[in-house]
This record gives sequence, structure tokens and C-alpha cells, in this order.
Amino acid sequence: MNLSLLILIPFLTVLAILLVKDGKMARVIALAGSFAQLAAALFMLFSYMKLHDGSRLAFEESHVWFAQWNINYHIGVDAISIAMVLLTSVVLVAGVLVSWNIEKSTTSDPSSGGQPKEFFILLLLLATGAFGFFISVDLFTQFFFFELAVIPKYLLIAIWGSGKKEYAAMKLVLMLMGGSAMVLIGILGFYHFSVAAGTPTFDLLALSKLSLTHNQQMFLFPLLFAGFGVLSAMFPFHTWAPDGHSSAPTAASMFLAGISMKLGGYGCLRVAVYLLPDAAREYSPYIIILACIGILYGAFVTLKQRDIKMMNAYSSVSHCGFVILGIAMFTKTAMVGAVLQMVSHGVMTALFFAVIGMIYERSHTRMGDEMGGLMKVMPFLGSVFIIAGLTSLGLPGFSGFVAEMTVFVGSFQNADLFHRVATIIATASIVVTAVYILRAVGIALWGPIKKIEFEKLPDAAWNEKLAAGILVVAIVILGTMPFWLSDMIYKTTETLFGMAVK
Amino acid sequence: MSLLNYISMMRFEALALGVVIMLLLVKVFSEKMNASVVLGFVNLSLVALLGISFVGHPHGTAFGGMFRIDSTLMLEKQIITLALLLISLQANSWLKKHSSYLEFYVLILSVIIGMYFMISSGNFLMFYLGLEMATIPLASLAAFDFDRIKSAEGAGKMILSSAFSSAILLFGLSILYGTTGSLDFNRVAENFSLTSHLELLALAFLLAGFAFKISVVPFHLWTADTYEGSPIAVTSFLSVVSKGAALFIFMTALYQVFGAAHEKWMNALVLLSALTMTIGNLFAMRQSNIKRFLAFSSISQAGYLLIGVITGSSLGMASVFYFMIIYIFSNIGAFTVVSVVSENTGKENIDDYKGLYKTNPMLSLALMVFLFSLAGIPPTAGFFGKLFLMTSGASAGLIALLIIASLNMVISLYYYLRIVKAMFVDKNESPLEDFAKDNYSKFVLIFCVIVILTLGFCNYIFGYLQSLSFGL
Amino acid sequence: MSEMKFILLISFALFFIGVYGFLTRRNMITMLMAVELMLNAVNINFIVFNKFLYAEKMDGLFFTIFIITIAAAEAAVAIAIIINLYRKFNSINENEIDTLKW
Amino acid sequence: MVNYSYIALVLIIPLAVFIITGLFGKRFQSFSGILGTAGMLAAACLSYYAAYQYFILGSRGADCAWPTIIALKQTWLQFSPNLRIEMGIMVDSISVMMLVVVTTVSLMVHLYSISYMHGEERFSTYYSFLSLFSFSMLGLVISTNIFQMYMFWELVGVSSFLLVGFYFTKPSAVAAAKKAFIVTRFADLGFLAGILILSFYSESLDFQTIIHRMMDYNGSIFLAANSASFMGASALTWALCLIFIGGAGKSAMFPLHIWLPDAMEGPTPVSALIHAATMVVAGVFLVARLFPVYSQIPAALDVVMYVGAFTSLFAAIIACTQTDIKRVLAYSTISQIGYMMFGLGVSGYWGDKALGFSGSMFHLFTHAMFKALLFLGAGAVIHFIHSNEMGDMGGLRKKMPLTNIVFLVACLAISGIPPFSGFFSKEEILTAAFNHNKLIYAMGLVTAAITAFYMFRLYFSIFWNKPASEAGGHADAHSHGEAPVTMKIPLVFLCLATLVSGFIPFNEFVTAFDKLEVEFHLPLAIAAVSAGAIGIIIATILYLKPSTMPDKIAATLGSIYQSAHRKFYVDELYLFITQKVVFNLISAPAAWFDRNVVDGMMNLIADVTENFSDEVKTFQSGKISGYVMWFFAGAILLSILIVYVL
Amino acid sequence: MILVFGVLTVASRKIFRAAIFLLFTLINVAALYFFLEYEFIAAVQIVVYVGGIVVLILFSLFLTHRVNSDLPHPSAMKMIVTFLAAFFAFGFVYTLLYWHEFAEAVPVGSAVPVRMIGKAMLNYGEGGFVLPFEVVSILLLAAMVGCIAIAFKTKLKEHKAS
Repeated sequence: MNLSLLILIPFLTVLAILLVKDGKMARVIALAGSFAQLAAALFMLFSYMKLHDGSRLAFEESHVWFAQWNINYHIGVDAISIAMVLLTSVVLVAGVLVSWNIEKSTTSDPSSGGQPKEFFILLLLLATGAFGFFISVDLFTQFFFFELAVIPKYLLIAIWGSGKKEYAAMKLVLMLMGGSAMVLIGILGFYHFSVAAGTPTFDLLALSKLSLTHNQQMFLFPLLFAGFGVLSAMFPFHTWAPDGHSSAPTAASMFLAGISMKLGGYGCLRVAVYLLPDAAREYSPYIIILACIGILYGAFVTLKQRDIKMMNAYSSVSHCGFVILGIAMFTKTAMVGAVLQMVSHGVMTALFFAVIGMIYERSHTRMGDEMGGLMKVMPFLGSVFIIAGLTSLGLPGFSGFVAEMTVFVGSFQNADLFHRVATIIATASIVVTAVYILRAVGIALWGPIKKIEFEKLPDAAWNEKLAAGILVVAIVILGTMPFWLSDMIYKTTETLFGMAVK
Repeated sequence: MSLLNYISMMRFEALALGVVIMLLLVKVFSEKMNASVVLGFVNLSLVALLGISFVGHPHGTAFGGMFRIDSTLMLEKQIITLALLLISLQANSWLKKHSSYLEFYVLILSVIIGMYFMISSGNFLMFYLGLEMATIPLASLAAFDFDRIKSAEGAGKMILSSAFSSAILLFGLSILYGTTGSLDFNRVAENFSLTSHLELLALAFLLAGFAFKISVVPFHLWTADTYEGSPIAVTSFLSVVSKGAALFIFMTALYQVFGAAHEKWMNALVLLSALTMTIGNLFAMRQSNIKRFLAFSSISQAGYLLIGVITGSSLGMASVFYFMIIYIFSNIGAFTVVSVVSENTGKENIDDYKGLYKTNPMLSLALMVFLFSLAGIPPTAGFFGKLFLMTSGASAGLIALLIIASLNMVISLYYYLRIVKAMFVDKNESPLEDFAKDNYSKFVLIFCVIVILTLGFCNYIFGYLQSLSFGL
Repeated sequence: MSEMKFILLISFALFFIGVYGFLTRRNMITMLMAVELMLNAVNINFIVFNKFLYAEKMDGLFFTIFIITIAAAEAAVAIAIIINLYRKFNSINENEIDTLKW
Repeated sequence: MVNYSYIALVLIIPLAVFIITGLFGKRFQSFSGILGTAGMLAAACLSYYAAYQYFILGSRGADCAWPTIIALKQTWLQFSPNLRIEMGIMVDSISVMMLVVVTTVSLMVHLYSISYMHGEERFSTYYSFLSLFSFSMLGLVISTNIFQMYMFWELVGVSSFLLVGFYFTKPSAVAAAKKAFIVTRFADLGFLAGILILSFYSESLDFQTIIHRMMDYNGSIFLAANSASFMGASALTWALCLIFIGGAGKSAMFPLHIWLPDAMEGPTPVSALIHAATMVVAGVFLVARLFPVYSQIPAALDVVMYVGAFTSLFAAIIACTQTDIKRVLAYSTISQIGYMMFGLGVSGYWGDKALGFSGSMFHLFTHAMFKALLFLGAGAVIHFIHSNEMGDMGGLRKKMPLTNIVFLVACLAISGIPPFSGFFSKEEILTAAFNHNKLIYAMGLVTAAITAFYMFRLYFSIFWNKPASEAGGHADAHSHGEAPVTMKIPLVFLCLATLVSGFIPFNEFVTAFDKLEVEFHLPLAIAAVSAGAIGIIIATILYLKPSTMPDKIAATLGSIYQSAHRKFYVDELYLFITQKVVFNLISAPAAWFDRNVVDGMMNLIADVTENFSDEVKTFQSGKISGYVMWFFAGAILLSILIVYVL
Repeated sequence: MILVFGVLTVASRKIFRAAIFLLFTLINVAALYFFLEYEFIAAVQIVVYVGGIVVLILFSLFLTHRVNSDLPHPSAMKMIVTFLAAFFAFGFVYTLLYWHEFAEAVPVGSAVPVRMIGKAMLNYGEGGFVLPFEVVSILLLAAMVGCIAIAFKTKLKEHKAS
């Protein structure tokens, strides 16, 4: 399997869209490209499963890029990256499908919409960045893709968004760039220490063998972790998320919460904790505290939201707290849980945003209390909404349960009181989650129909059904058959963190 | 040494001088010459200049060490010549309408000759002469928009502050002469002693003089006004060529003459670099005139460039070259867009760019690429340029400076995005209409865009630059 | 104090007088005049160093010559620009020439 | 070893029905009812066969205990080398009994619903939810793994949520569904925490392993779990209490009972299935499943006992004051489950002491039958009257003779009147309580009396009291009152079950450990029966004929009556906690904090930068002398720095 | 003398007087050169500065200024601050100079003859200045062109406009 395909396909799709004039053609190409990408990702998964001993990087590929700096185009995958790649390609397909009619977007803001060509280009560019980030093993290459995945968000939100879109877009991009600035400093710090050690390198594998002193680790870790933490909406750097998500167009919200936030979690795990295990261990109590605050506080804030998009945005903050928590708990199981949670939340939140977007396009309001009884008029969307909600609150059979439980069980492997209390606090959020999800379902979908005009709203169109269907299938597969993925990830975790982690 | 040898060594200077003389002859004898013929001739000769520069590898010194040439210096000259060529192409349509286009070329070629000499100088006397030659005619060029009072004002500010700056520089030079007894680079380097406070004072004054040319905070204040006032071609020249040439000789001077005091100037430059990035950014945030905005952004870019200078390593120097090349393309590209818009509509405010994408999509896309390159966003080359500078800083251990630099990258993104937002997002009742772009500008734009999008992936260019770089 | 240092005292003083003049004056031409003072101070420096320390070569001397020459050129261009400014602003007071700021 | 893996089919059939009716039900609305019923019938037959195979063909093992057979086991999710979720089928006496109970009641409800829910717009959805519930409940009872149980536990909760909220356009149904889910979810939190603690110490999630390890007094694992203490109780005690909270939530023990009466907003068959017979006893089942471990920790069992006893009395009192027939039944359910709970609480593990366990399971079984019968009967009445209020009913014995009879049988059963099934099971629990703790026995006895009273209050109000013509409601006075045949069959079947199930030699089959020889204590039996009789007599006096007595008594009791009528204000308390504390004191400030402080910080950084930028801009004064001043100052400072500082 | 006139140059409120004082300063500097036996430089000083620059300045003053008007008084605060800054800088720089030990040779008695200067000017070897000489000539040319371009073209335009 040639891994570069994963970067090439979306990139070539971008070029192809650039060449066509017609918006209708553009979306077809985008869809084809994203399906090709999904196929490639699945093929990669199967070939990995066939060959894998589960430990080493597979399909490695390394080309010298800038010999002077020892920068290599070095890519490779293991189970964690495969999980992320799969997630990204699924969300990509769904995102393209959801944006099928972006040309005549019917949101209440008449200024948004149009320009389908540009929209798909940006979307695929963003995906290219995400794919590249997940499969690269060289910090420089990784950072390159990381930043590549940030800027398109600005335009996506600012052009096609709604509400306070310009403010939100700017805030989002600046905060994310602030995070990436911290990451950059961390990466450069690594480079500096590797230079001092006589072997300048950006390579993750080489850096992991670099024995850094305690002080060096303690210096680098917060930069990298907080930097990536901004992306995964770690408290208190999460405030871009509610604004950004709620203003973004549907597909962008899906990408933002489904993929971008995972960039952060993946980076925390793959770069910060992998390279700096000792510092990670020392900092872990603080991170755990932040994660717990994020989880519970995010959940409580969610309770108070009227805007259901905002609600899901805040719930993402809460859910991504589990990722951070799982990583910081420092047991293999918890880390596996963190990865599962990333995948699960990615798919789930994408589904949620997708269905919220579809409802918004019809009802022209995102305020939960202005809706009501929508289940009656659009049973399909209503059911999907409920499925997403149930996934979010961790119902068995859906992916959220698997991920959250793995995090909890893993976290609880720490025998001391602090970790235990933290775990219990985190578990407490499942109640709050249930409250806000049911509240949203209750006010928006159930109850009597509030407005006359709602009665004639159409249910989902084919593209929407397909998009939701793909995501639901992904959720159910993960939820009912998690073992193949979790075993793979467990093995990878063992290889990556075997020494450092319980 | 044969005459041929001299000419080979001084090919840039000689050819440029030849063109100047030709132009003067044209001016004297055939006033009515067709403008486009002359412009074409000049552009062609610039291309020729670039072309012949790749023949052979001249190196050596002449005139008792006053003139030096080697591959690195050739490279530096090539870089600024390339920039001049781009600017010349970009300015084509403006110059065609301008009554004194001949004088413009005479002056700008004299300026570039001054720069050649400055870069090649092996002696502070030559350096000073080159510097002045690169300044005085430029000041008159800054006043070349005869109709705009701002142009004259910018030029006045420039000439007066540069006079003051060169007085300070000269004062430093005189002290340096007093303490080391020579003006020759090598001799000064031999005689330079760290223990002498007076020599350090001279170094500081010299730094201030250089800093003025590179527009480093707090010696930068003339920059914005002059940039805004000058014709766009001159502004881009000031922001790219002028800055680049000064930076090149600055590096040479620091590495080859003041290498002994590297700790001193490194620390000083760390401060200046941090200040420059930050203040430049803070200024740029609130600008409404796009030229002025680009001026401030170029100030903060200078701060990044200094990182590479500070490291004193050959990789650092290579990064400076690399960034400089990228910066040339990005900045000239941006100025070309500004110039096209301003030529056709006379508008220079950021607000005028609102909704530009609707009417001029290609132009806006190009400007976006340039701005992202300036901001250091992948996949544009600016990302690589900035990262390499920072990586070189990292290998030298300038962590504190890098922290400031990365934070500044965030701030700078804010204001670059402001323009992108204006073009792509903001709605405008009356956006600029779709206008025709002249072919020269189109060529410059396409060329710059292609270079910016591909340069980062052509790793051999950086390898080439590195092979020509040297450190302390 | 040696003779050289005494003369240098004078030239340094002259330099900073020039600086002072440049900074306090509002009129562009007087600023130019202040610059000339500074350049003269530098010239004196060069001559003095050449005379007292390195008389065997003529570097300082030549530098002085070139400074004088360039000062002339600079002054010429500066005055041309100033006259140009005067035509446009009808003043050469820097307080009134500040359309470019902030 | 007998192969029981066909029990998997019992699960797969409802799951398949759920998927088919869920996805394609819209196409063939009415057919989904038949499909569901047929599926359930198949499942029920398989369960009966399993019971036959297990209890009749199989026999006790060498240690006199019924064997525990793992029919199927498949790792589903591996947490760590020790901890894994395994999906499997555990066959032992209680799971087989539960299989029978669940499939039976479920089958009855499926059948009943065909006509009860006829004409509903979301008929197929209803059946798919019912199947989902059956699947989840069956999965719950055969779990081999505590996590498997937790998963099905959650699924059961969700199906209940969906079914309670079936009439989702009714705000009260929406609220009830939410309440049911959230309260049980809150309890599940305890369950989950308990699982985490228990699994950490026993290093396993497998029931058998856990039980095995925890039963080993001297094993290091038990000692570790029992010695690790937190806030004065051992880790094991904590774990068990937390798990009990989970059970208490599902089984609506005080103070987590508030959701159950509201859950009556769902369709009545659903109430019969979920909120009377099956799901609500999941808590009891859970405690029974882990009973060997509980029996090691008396403190934990005491908690179970007191909570159970208090709940049974408390709910019985409230039931006396309710006027909505389904609510009365709901409170009676709470009360009866409390009975089962304290039955477990008073039980021991070995020998005679295990009577409570066995009695509790017995009561679970019988209760499932007669309570389902009560609900279905009530459903028939509601179907006819179109009202839930007692005040709208009366004198229906003429119009609905069959319903009258089955209802009476069920009332007698629940009141503990021999020879109906309730008598036998209740009597066992009371005997066990008498042997264990007299206070609990007394409470049980009082509860029995009150139970008889309110049940007959209900019965008389519906079928006697004022004549049918005076009764309000929206029934068509001329119509024939009896329900269609698909509704009658379940009533009759359950009535028969209620009649005969008391004679099943239950102690033979379902015991905690080894064989149980039960002695029949006549005095205790007499006491229990007379308690029931007293209750019935009082009810007869007050409610057989219309009279003003009840109102007078209520007036006399005044505030006590009032507070019982208002369910002792528990709901209000919860409302206060959720609305005032959670929403207004935690959530609202948190949201405010987030927007203004956390986000404000970020905006502040931006504002400060911008303001700073404005400040800095003034350097650019436009005056050359200003510029040069900076230049000069910079040069001098730089030289000072270079010369002296750096 | 130099200093006195220098101070007067920058302190005088009458612009013409300032110019005249500048003239005196420059002449004094020339005298200093003369005194240091650099007659050639002195001559250049007189010719270029006194004869060229000052005349240019005076000329431009005539062009731009109403003859007897006073210069605006700079604010006292600014004067004091600037004075302090300049004085401090002077003190600082001169202190450094004062403590610097120059290897002072005995001044060579003889003056530098003009011939030597001329020779050096055209020497292209070590110690020769032909290159700067040429460069400066280009510079002067360019400056000239620049002056002409600015001064004349604008004038032309104005003429056309009026």
C-alpha cells in the first residue's frame, strides 16, 4: 500500500476541481475523490490487518526533503493513525454529501452559500492537511500538514457560515494558530535539543530515542500539550469551539469537531506524550484536573444552551475532555480509550452537526425552544438526531459507550485516590450529558409542533440520507464490533508506550 | 589582471552602467523614443544581466581589496537583480504613462549599481559610497509621483532621516577608523578587540546605521511614511531590494568584520529582532492603507530575517537567502496586485478591496497566496522560509526569541486575514469593477504565484543556497 | 589631554550639537544644516585620526573627501525635495508636513 | 454438559424483529405486530424449552447447587489483559427463571398490543421498540459479564425511554420519558462506579470469576478489597452499595423512585411489560446475581434491606392516596419491589438463611404475573373509558365481566390471600424477615395490610362503587365493554398463571446455593393473611358503595394525607434540585463564566493587543524630528547595551 | 570657535542668521584642517561646503522662506529633553573616547601634497582610490539626474497646470 496516496487523492481532487468551471461538476468530483479516499483508507486498513504484528509502523516511506535540516518526508501508519485516517475519510465523504447543495444554501443568512467550487476545494484542502498530519512521522512534515488544516477553516466559516461568522472565524483561527505557535516552539525546542545531542532531526522515531534531561522535558511538554490541547478544546482553551462550531457551515462544523479536534488529541498523544513520557507523567495530575473541569464544566455549560449547535459544540468540549483525560491517566487502557473516544466522537459529532445542519436548513432556526415536534414532520432526521444523541450519552451499541467505558476502566487502573476521584467526577458527566441530550430531544424534536410552517417541511433528501447513513453505520460498527479496532490500538499503544505506561 | 578579467568580475556593475549610459544617450539625443521600446530594452538587459551572471564562477578581489567577488556575492547580486527585474515588469504600465521613465531607470539602475558595489565592497569607504548611492537617488525616486503631495513628503522624510542615519553611521566608522587604523574589512577584523569600549561603541553605531536601512525597530519610523508616499514600484523596491541588499552586506560585515564580537551583536540583535517583529506587527494591525500596511508587515518580516542573521551559522545564512528570495516573490507579488488595482482605480485602502473576489477572482486569489506566504502559511513557500529561519534559530538555541516570533506569527496572521476577509468575505455595495490587467503584471503575478507554490517543495534550491553560505 | 583628544572633544561636541539641532528644529532646511554640522564633525574625526595615528596612509583623508562630495550630493537632492515639498505644502515646517502618519 | 447455545436465538429473534420493523416497518404497518408477536412466541417457546431442559431434565450438582452453565462466551472488548467484556450466555436458575418471566410477559404484551395499539400512526415503531426492549431485557438476564449486564441495562433504559416517550407530542410524556431516563441514568452512575471498583479489585468483569474470588475469604483479592478503606467503609462495601444504587434506580427504590409513576405516561401495555413485570425488577435481579458477594458483606445487605423495607411501606402509603389507576399500580409496584429487595436483604447464603433469597425470587416471579395482569386489565379499562382517573370509573363489573374477574384474582394475589400466588411468595419473604429482623417483619406486615387496602380501593372504585351510568369518562355507554380477543387471551393466560404459579415448588428450583427445606410456619401465615384481610375489609367498607367516608378520613388526616397525596414532596425536592441548583446555580453561572471570563480572557488578549497597537501607533507621529529622536535614543541605548550590558 | 558657531547655528531663531553661522562654522573647520596641515581638504571644504552647499542652502532659503520671519520656537520641554539627551550621549561617547588608549604616533610633520592625493586617487592597486572615485562620479551624476527630475518636472507640470 502506497501511503502517499492518502495525501495525493484529496490533493489531486483539489486540482481537478480547480480545473472545472461548473459547480455541479465540482461536487461530483469532490464526491468521487472522497469515496476514492475512503476506499483507499479501507484498503489500507485491510492490508494493515493482514500484515500486522500490530507493533511497528506499517507502509513506511521516507524521502529526504531538506537534507540540511534532516527534514524527511517520512510517513507511516500504525493502528492509531489508521483509526484517525478512517475517521477522517468517513467524515469527508459525509461532509461532501451534506454540502451537496451548498450552491443554493437555504440558511437564513442570504449572504452565505454559493461558490460550490471554492467550498469543495477548501474542504478537500482541509482534509489533505488532516490526512497528512495523521500519517506523517516527521515533526516538520506533520507541522506542515497541521497548519495546512487550519487556514481553510477561516474561509469556510467566514464565507459560508452564519451568525457572527467573521468574529468566530477569526477567533477560531487565531486561537488555533496560537496553539500551533506553541506546538511550533515545542518542535523547535526538540530540534534544539537534538542538535545539542549531536543528531539534528525532526523524526519522531529518532526523537523518541533521544534521552532528554528532566528539565528539557518539563520545558517542552506543556508547550506541546497545551498547543495541541487548544485544538482538542482543552479547558480553558476551548472557547473557539462554541463560537466556531456554531457559526460554521454544516460541513465545516463536521470537519472542525470531527477531524480538527482530533488533530489536537492525536498530537497530544503522538507527539507530546510519546516523546516526553516522563514529563507527561509529572504533569498528568494537572492535566487530569483540567480535563475533569473540561468534562464536567463543559457538560454543565451545555445544559444552559438554547442554540442546539452551540449545545453540541459545548458537548464536544466535554467529550474531548475524555480524550485528554484518557491520555493523562497514563494507562494503556485509558489511552486506547482516548483513541477510541477520538474516533467515536469524531463520527458522532459529525453526525450530530450534520443533522443539526439539515434541520437548520429547513427550520431556519437553531434555537431549540423555537423548534418542537420536528420528529413528527421529519422522522428520519429526528431518528438520526436521537441516534446521535444516544451515542453522545454513551448508549451501548453505539461507539460512544465503548470509548467512554474504555477510558473509565483504564483510568480506574490507577490505584490512588486522586485518579479515582477524578475518574468518578468524569463519569458523573454521563448523567449531565443525558440531561442535555434529552432536553434537546425533548424541546426540539418532541412535543407539539410549534409553528405552522413546520408542518410542511420535507424530510431528508437522498444525499442527506446517505451521509447520515454512512455515519450511523460507522457508529454502529464501532459500537457493536469494537474489538478489532481496540485490539489493534492496544497493540500499538503497547509498542509506543509499553515502557512508560501501566 | 586583464581588463576582461575586471569586466568578468564586475559584470553586473559594468552592464548596468552601460545601460545607464545608453539611457542617458537616448535621453539626450532622441527624446521622442517610443516608451515601450525603451522599457523593453531595459527589461531585456536586466534579463541578460541575470543570464550572464550564471556564466563562470568569478572570484577574487580588485582595486586593493575595495572590490570583492565570489559566488555568494554573485548570488546576492542575482537575488536583487531578479527583484529589480520583477519590479521593472510590474512598473511597466505605470512607467509608460510617466513622463520621466528614462530618469526613473537611470536612477534605479544607479541605485542598483550602488547596491552592487555595496555588496561587493571590501572596504568601508566603498561600503559607504555604495550605501549612499543606494539611498540618495532612491530618495529622489520616492518623490517620483509628482502629482501626489504624499510622495514628496515621503521622500523628504526619507532623505532627512537617512542623512541623519548616515551621519551616525559615519561617526561610528570614524571611530572605528580611529581605533583600528584601517577601513579595510580584513584589517578591521584583525585589529578589532573586544576589550575596547570605543570599538564596541562604533559597532553599536554601525548597527544603528544598518538597522535603519533594514528598517529595524526603533530605527524604522521613516519606513511606513516613505512606503506609503512613494510610487508603488519604488515602495516595492524599498521594501525588497533595498532591504535585501542592506541585509546582505550587514551579514557580511557582521560575520567577517565583527565576528570577534559576535556575542555582543547577537544579543543586541535578539533584542532588536524581538522588538521589530512585535512593534511591526502592532503597527500593521490597525492600518487602513494597504501600502502602509505592507510597509509595516515588511518591518516585521525584517525581524524574522534577523533570526537567521543572529545564528551566525551557514544554515542560518542560507535560510536568510531563502527567505529573502521567497520574500521577494511574495512582497513584489503583493505590491503588483496593489499596483494593478491602484493603476486602474487609484484606490489604495483596504476597504476598497472589499468584495474584490467577486469581480477580480484571479487577482484576489493571487493576493491571497502572497499574503499567506508572508504570513507563513503552508503550502506557500513563506511557510518554509519562516520555519527554516526559526529552525536555524532553534539550532542556535534562541528559544526565547522563537517564542516571541511564534506569537508574532499569530498576530500577523490576524492582519493578513483582515485583507483576505475584505476580499473574500466582506460584502460591498460597489466593489471595484473588473478591469483589464496589463500583460507584464499578469506575467509577474503568475510567475510569483507559481514560484511561491512550488519553491518549498524544490529542496535543491535550498541546498544550492546552503552551499554558498558561510557562517561566522 | 593630548592635542588629538582635545580636537576630538571639539568634533564630538560639534556632532552632538548637530544632533541637538536636528532634533529641535522644525524647519527642514535647518535640519539639513544640522546634518552638515554632524558630517563636519565626522570629517574632523577622520582627519584627526589620520593625522595623529595613521599618517602613513591616506584613508581618512580620502574618506573625508568623499564625505564632502556625498554631502554635497545629498544636500542637493534634499534641497530639491524640500523645494518640491514647499511647492506643495507652501511650507517647509515639519509640523505642517504630516499627511503621512499612524 | 447440555448445550444451551440455542438460547442465543432467544435474543437474536427480537433483535431481528427490531431491525426489520425499525427499518422497513413503515411499509407494512399492521404486519409488524404479527411479526413481533410471532417472534416473541418463538422466543418464549425456546425459553420454556430451556427451562424444561434445565430444571426438569437437568439436576442439582454434587454440591446440591444448581449448576451454572456458560453456554456461550465471546470476547467483545478487551480493556486490558485481565479486564474484558465478554458477550455470553449464562444459564443458571435465576437467569432461566427470568427468561421465562420476560418472554412470557413480553409475549402477552405483544399480543395484547395488537389491538390495544391498533390504528396508531407509529404502530411499527412501537413494535420495534418493544422488540428492542425484549432483546435488551433478555440480554440483561443472561449476562455472564457485569459489563455485559451494564450494557443491556443501559439499552433497557433507553427502550424504556423511547416507549415512555412514545406519545412524544404530549409534553407530559416527554417530561416523563426524560425523567425516567435521567433518574435511572443517575443511578447507573453508581452502578458504573461500583463496577469500576469491583472490577479493579477482583481483576475481572466476569460474574463467575468475581463471585469466585470474592467468596474466597482468605484469598488475597478479597482481603485487598475488604481492607482498602475509604471514608470508613471498605472498598468492597462501597462497590456493593454503589451497585445497589444502580439497582435501586432501575427498581425505583426510594429516593430514586420518582420516575416510575410518571413513566405511566407510556402506553399501558408498555407499563405492564417494563414498568411492572420486567425492567423494574432488574435491580432485584442485579442484587440476586451478585448475591454471593453481598452475602459476604452484611453492611451492604443491611442497606438493601432497609431501603427495600422503607420503600415498600412508603410507596404503599402513597398508593392509598392516588386517584390515577395507573399511578396506584405504579406505587404498588414500587412497594412490591421493595418487598423483593428486603427479601434479599434479610437473606443469607447458606442453608435455611437463604429463604429470603428464594422468596424474593419467587415473589419476583409471581409479581410479574399478577402485576402484568393488573396493568393489562387496567389497560382494558382505560381502553374502554379513555381515562385514567378513578373518579371517571365505577360499576364496570357488568360491562366488563372478564376483566372484573381477572382483576379480582390479581388483587387477591397481591393482597396475599391464599391460594393465589402472591400469598406463597409474600409469606416466604415475611418468614425470612421474621427470622432475621423483627422490625422489618413488622414493616412488611403493615405494608401487606396497606397493600390489600389500596388494591381493593382500586378494585372497588373501578368495578363497583357508583353505577356505570353515573361514571364519567368518555366511554360510549351503549357499547360493549369487553376488549377484543387478542386482548382477552393475555388476560386469561396471566390470570391462570397467577392462580397456579403459587403452587410451583419454587424453592426446589431457585435457591441461593444448596437445597432449601422450608418449614411452613402457620402462625406467620395467619398473621400475613389476616393483615391482608384487614386491609380488604376496610376497603370494602369505604369503597364498595359510594360514600363520603373516604373524604372525611382524608380531611381528618389533613396534612398527612395531603403530603402522601403529593407523594411526600419528593418530586418537588427533585425539581428544586434540578431547576434551582443544577440549572440556576451551576449551569447558568458556568455558562456565564464561560462566555465572560474564559472567553473574556481570550478576547481580552485580543483587546489588549489592539489597544497596545493603538498606543504604539502614536510613535508614528509623522514628524521627522520625532522619528530621528527615536533613532537617536535607540542608537544611544543600543551602544550602552552593547558596551556595558551584553 | 567652531563650537560657538555651531551652537549659534542650531540655536538661532533667524533662519538666515543660522545659515550664516553655519558658514562660519564651516570656515572654522576649514581653518582647523589648515592648521592640521591638510591644505587640500581645507580647500575642498571651502570650495564644496562654503562655496557649494551653503550657497545652495541660502538659495533654497530664499526660495522657501519669507525673509525676516522667525523660526517657530520649539517647546521648552522638548528643548530641555533633547539637550539632556544629546548632552548625556556626548558625555557617554566622549568618556569612552577619553579612556581609550590610542597608539598615538608622533604626528608626521609634513603636509600631504596634492600630488600624492592625485596619484592615490587614480591608483587602482593597494591603497588606491580609483574605484571610489569612479563610483562617486556615478553617484553625483545620479544625484544630478534626480534633482533635475524632481525639480524640473514638477515645475513643468505646475506650469502646464497653470
